Amino acid sequence: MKKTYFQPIQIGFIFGAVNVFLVLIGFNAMVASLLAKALGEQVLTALPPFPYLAAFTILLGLWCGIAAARKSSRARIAGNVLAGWLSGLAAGSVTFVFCVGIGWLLSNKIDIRNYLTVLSFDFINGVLMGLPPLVGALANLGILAAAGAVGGLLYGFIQSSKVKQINQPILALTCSTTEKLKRLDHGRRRLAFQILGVAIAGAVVIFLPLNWGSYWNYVAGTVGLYVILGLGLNLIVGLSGQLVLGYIAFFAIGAYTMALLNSPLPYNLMWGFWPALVLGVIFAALAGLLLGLPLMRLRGDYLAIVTLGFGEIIRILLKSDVLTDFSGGPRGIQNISGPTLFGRPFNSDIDFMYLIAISVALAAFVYNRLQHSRPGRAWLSIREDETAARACGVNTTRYKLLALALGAAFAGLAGAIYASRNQFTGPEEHSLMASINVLSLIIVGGLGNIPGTILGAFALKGLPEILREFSNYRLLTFGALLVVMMLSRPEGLIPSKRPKYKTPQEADGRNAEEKNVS
Amino acid sequence: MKAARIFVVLMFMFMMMTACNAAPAAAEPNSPGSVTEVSGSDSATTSPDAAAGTPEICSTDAHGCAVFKPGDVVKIGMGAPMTGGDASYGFDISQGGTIAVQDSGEFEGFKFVLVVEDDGGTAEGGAAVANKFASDPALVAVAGHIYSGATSAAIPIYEKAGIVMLSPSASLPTLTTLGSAVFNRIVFTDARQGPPAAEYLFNKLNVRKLAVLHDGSDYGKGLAETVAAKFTELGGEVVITEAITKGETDYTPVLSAVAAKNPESVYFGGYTAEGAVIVNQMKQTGLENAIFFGDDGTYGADFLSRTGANGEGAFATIAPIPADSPEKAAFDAAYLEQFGKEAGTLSPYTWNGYDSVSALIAAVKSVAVVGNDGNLYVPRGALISAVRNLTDFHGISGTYTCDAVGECNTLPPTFVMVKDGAWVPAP
Amino acid sequence: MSAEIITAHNVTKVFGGLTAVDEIDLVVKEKTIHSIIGPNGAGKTTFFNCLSGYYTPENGEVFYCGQSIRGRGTHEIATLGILRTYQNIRLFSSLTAIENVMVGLHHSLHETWIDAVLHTRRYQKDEKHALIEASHWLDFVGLIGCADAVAGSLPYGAQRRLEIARALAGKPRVLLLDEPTAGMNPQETLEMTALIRQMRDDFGITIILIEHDMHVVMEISDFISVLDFGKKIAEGIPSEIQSNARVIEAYLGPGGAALAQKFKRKTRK
Amino acid sequence: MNETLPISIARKGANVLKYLRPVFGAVILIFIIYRLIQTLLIQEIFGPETWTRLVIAGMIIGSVYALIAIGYTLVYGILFMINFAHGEVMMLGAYTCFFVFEALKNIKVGADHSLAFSNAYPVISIIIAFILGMSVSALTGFLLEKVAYRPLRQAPRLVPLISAIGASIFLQNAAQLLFSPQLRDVANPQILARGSGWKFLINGSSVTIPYTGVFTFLLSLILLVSLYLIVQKTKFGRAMRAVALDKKTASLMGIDVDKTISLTFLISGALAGAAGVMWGLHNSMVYYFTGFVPGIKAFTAAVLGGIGNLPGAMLGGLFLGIIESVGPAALGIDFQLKDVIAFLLLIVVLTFRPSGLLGEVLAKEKV
Repeated sequence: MKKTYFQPIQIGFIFGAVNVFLVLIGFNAMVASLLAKALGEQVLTALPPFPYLAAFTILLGLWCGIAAARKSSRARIAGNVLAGWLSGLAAGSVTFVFCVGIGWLLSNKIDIRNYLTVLSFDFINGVLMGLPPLVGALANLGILAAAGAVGGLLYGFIQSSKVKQINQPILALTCSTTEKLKRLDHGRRRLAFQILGVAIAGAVVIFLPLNWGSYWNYVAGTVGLYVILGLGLNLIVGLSGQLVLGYIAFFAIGAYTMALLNSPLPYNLMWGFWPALVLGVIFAALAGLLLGLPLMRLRGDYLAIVTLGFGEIIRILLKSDVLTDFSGGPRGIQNISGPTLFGRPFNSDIDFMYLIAISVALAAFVYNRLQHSRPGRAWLSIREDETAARACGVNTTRYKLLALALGAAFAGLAGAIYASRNQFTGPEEHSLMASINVLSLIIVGGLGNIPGTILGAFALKGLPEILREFSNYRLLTFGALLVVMMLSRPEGLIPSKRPKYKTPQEADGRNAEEKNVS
Repeated sequence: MKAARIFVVLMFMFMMMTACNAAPAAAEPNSPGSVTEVSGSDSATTSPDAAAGTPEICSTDAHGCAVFKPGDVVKIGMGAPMTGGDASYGFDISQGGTIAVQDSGEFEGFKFVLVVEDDGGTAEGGAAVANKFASDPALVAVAGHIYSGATSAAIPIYEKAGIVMLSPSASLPTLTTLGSAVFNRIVFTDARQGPPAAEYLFNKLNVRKLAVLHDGSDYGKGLAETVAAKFTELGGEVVITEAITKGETDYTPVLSAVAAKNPESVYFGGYTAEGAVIVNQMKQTGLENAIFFGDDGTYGADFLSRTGANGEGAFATIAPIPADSPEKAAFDAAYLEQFGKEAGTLSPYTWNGYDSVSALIAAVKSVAVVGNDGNLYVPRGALISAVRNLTDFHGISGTYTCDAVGECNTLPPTFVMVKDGAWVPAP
Repeated sequence: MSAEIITAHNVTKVFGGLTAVDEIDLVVKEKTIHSIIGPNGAGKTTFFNCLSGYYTPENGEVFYCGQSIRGRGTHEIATLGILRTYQNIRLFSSLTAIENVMVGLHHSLHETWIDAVLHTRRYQKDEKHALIEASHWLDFVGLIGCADAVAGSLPYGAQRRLEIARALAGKPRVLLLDEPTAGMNPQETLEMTALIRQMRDDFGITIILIEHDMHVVMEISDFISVLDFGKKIAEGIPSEIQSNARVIEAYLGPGGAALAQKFKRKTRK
Repeated sequence: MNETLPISIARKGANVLKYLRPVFGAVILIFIIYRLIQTLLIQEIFGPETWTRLVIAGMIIGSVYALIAIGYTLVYGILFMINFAHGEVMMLGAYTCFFVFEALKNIKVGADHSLAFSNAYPVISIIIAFILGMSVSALTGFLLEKVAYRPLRQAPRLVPLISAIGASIFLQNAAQLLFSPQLRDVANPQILARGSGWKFLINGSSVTIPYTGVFTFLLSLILLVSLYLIVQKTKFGRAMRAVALDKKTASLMGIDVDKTISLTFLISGALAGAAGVMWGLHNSMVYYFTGFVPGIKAFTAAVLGGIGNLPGAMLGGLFLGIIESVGPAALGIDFQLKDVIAFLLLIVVLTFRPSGLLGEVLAKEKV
């Protein structure tokens, strides 16, 4: 009995705290102006009109109510409403105290923006919706409480059977289709999906670049490059289980190879794009070998930190005075010439989009084939249990090196394209944060599989671009999303599955697939 | 089952892409002679009937016109690092720009707005932002980018789109030597203040043994190099050249090494944060008697607050500022009022931000024409040349005259020093 | 009498102060089942590790077909045909059963990563061969039904058999089994003993066995060596070992003769 | 039977790798020694005063690293996870320090209400700063574990790492948006003003040992010792070690695993907080990125000393700090490359001692 009241209130307090935090970083103003834009109003000032600010509070209240109602799962709608209302009230009371505080600041004309940077007077005024402090605070309280109750009500409705009935037909439809697909036998089903997949991919790759403008071409291109990087790192981390943190160093090597061979400064070599591309890949692979040779004894986080060090070393050296004549130091290397194809320049955003699409396809192809082969199995065995792998006759050192070199080669490819697309590369492009991004994307996507890597690349490179509307809050939101993604899908968005083999015995009719339950 | 998952992922990609695609305009607005009309505030459609009231200039202009219906806003873009380690520069400069927009008011009833996008200061971000701006037909000019890396990657894209740039702070020398038509800058570059600083050190202060430090950024490094070169050319001796790691707060090791060479003066190319630390730590590392000589990056109010007594007798070179003009005072007041901080506490480029934006808006006003259909026409090609031909534009941090390659801050520097806890003109 | 395939010549392994394996001489004849028994901590597993190259003995040599394999990497020795299973099963637990066996086949395949990428004929050949071989071995240990089951999800007995299948896939001439029947119920134990015999009879594999279950040992061993505190205290055919006083003492402590009598009678039945 | 032998028993040249590592190490060591001789004996660029200054600076920065590294190693030892957000926790401590002194500066005391509290009672105000800073950071660490890590305890090892990275990004940006990206100057008490310390002369030029530096060093030493005692001697310490070795068994033995882990995060957070306040006092500059680089360095230090090993973390920290400050001078290399030297050294150390200087202690890592 006590709990039934206690829990919603607890949730309410959490939401209240969150609300205060969001207000303190001005998040509400941002959301409000987004709403205003969405409703077609021009917002030229930093602060949108009061109704929108109120709308933000209402949304938060709704969410709070729904959350509370879900937690204390009641059968009857009244119960849900009560829970929602309680939580809203709690959240409101926290906000109330806060509002009284800032209201006091406002009425005494105390400016603390030097410490809490958003609390300008008209912002406070906005939070209080233009009302005198106490009234404004009460208004906030009221709004939150009401919204909470409404949220509870909504949840109650969702729970009640009506909505389910609406869902029925859809469910039925999906089920039936999946059933149909299931009824197709393995090979045919696979084929059907592959055809569909290829068709869609073709549509995406061929038509979109032409007609969605340079910006989205650029973003998609970046995503593509990170897919290549992700696949490369997946060879190392996902398959052979070596945690490498300085991966971007190989990317840098590829980029700088391209830059040095194809820019007027410092050497004016101008070898052309394609040879530089090949060399970039080769150099990156060699770097992988050289790094690997002394370190193959290290495992887990020791390898991680050493490779991290390697990455930093490369970056600092490229930036340092020592190598300035060679690498341009902090200035990097500018106007790198783009590729040419059959004599005509091949460097518009669309051309690059195609180039990258092809490279991604190539990378995925190679990765996929390596995955299901003797080396692939050897890597997996190393990841699982190095000692046992060695006892099975796997030369672990050699295969770890192979993984590192191949992974590095992927990075080299991506780097070379990257440099010539931006026509610029500098040391700060290859900071630790970039390595971390690549690692995050393969884990967010799901370690060791191609679709996961693609999805992860979208999540990590596409999302921040889509979050541009959030202006200064995009990285904040991004960080939060990263945590949430991990909490909700620890195995990654698309967990890996083991391939199924068709043993000869199965061919003899003894169908193994049914018997085992994996 | 893998194939299925691939399929799902591709579907997801497709939907996501198309969804995003819907938001900004896809048109490449600026093919020569074309007329792109802005409907609403940020989506463009080329419509023939708009050609009715089109003034002559648009058909002749190299990049065509941006067209604004009454009630539309004219956008000035700014690509700046708003996240990551250097966000303070982005915040500061964009805030300066915001005030500039407010001050420069309307033009024939058309409002201006500053659109700030986060480029993180990197080439990747710079190119992304540049592409975003390039695909927005309502955007006529870019005050930026802030960091040279981002700028390098952005220039070719604006070049193609015919959008004029006026960077408040990108100081990399080679930016203007690559023959870009659209890129200009009002930042006070290495080439401008380096050699004079060296001469001042050698002749006025009679320094013969100079230690040169820089913060490893392209700005500081370039500056240090020019100074060192000039100083040796004058016959002085550069006893040691060291680079420090930006963003750290303990440089005693470097300074100890410098002290061992006992120089008469330490020249530092970099910003206030590191400069102040160096000045303070010079006092504990046996460099008590060496003169600290900084640049426009180390000049500023917070240099004084950070160094206190240690800062006495420090020098700096700065762009010739019209000695606290009323405009400047007004700006500082407005900045403090709006953002709750003294101007220049976040970065030394506040005033440059203001100037570049107001200069751009002035240029737009000078070339824009209102067609007899009441629409506003901004010929992009004309705008580009207008900015390049900027002459004697009186900003609050200098008087700007752009030369043939787009260097707009070409006056010799003035020298200042700290005396009794205040910056005063040096003798 | 068939040739010696493994000859250990006063092999010694020391951990810190403790001498785990102390100057052990051991001769294993080809195509025999040679059991190594002894109370816990007698150094049996350590000795195995010396044979399989996981440890390099401080002292002494191990000869394989008359040639020293001292200081060879584990994977080299494995490729030479000495394979092993572990006391605590070490499968690649998130791989499927058949994949485990395919890893076991590793060194009998020759495809390189280039073959894998280009799908050369060698790749096709090898993969086909691998699939057939692997499923054959799975069939042999009676696991073909769970070819695509994730190894970690298999029941205990099945995991043991899978581990053996993995080892067999490596074309062993010598197979080191470390307590293969540990923790099995009588039924499974019987199957396992049968399996071990079969391996020796059908494929002519020399089997070195560490085992605690005396029934199993006495039943299948051709030859038994007894270790205690790292030293070899007895050697011989089962009947000799049963009557050996030192062995009985080692196991039952001093004066366990009565028990020994029972022991004899039971085995005679 | 020998004719049936596989031919491959004749060794192929596969074991080049075996000799490669020593060779690699030897080359680097020889280079280092060569440079040392060059700079120390032949050229004699720097006098003793310079060396003293370098060592002092190194020990100070090193002890800050050590303070953070201890927190890292504590968490790692229990969860085998790299708490990437640890640097940010420290940053919050530094901010707290800033705010405390801002507040105390504005509290006027004394006869004519002109004297700032922080100058009137420096010791008290510093103690206040520490108490608040440590508690803020401890709380942050605690919440971090509760929200971002606890649900992932069963997940694969890399997942909590990514969650930690996300948290770190979030905290950085939150601090930036709350307190503005401005670089803040901590209003130190007068006695700790910049450049104040014990001065003494070494052949003719004065060398300063900053009070804050000594304070930092002692503090890290004290905290290390007390923590070591906690882990080794107390009941809680025993619980910690048990959890580190095997959570399931520990819980069977009636140890509340969740509570233990939460407590560990509290402690490591508090340590980070102390480091942050020290940072504020000693460098007297704070901004939202303050935590990032020290965090990475501290983690390096922890690994260098042997992950999970408290004295190792301390040693690693000092080692790293001193190498960073003395290394470039000793090898006659640009100071810009100090990190290169540090990381190269890390590589050399780990190639010869694959589990750090003092080796792992709490438990062996699971890969």
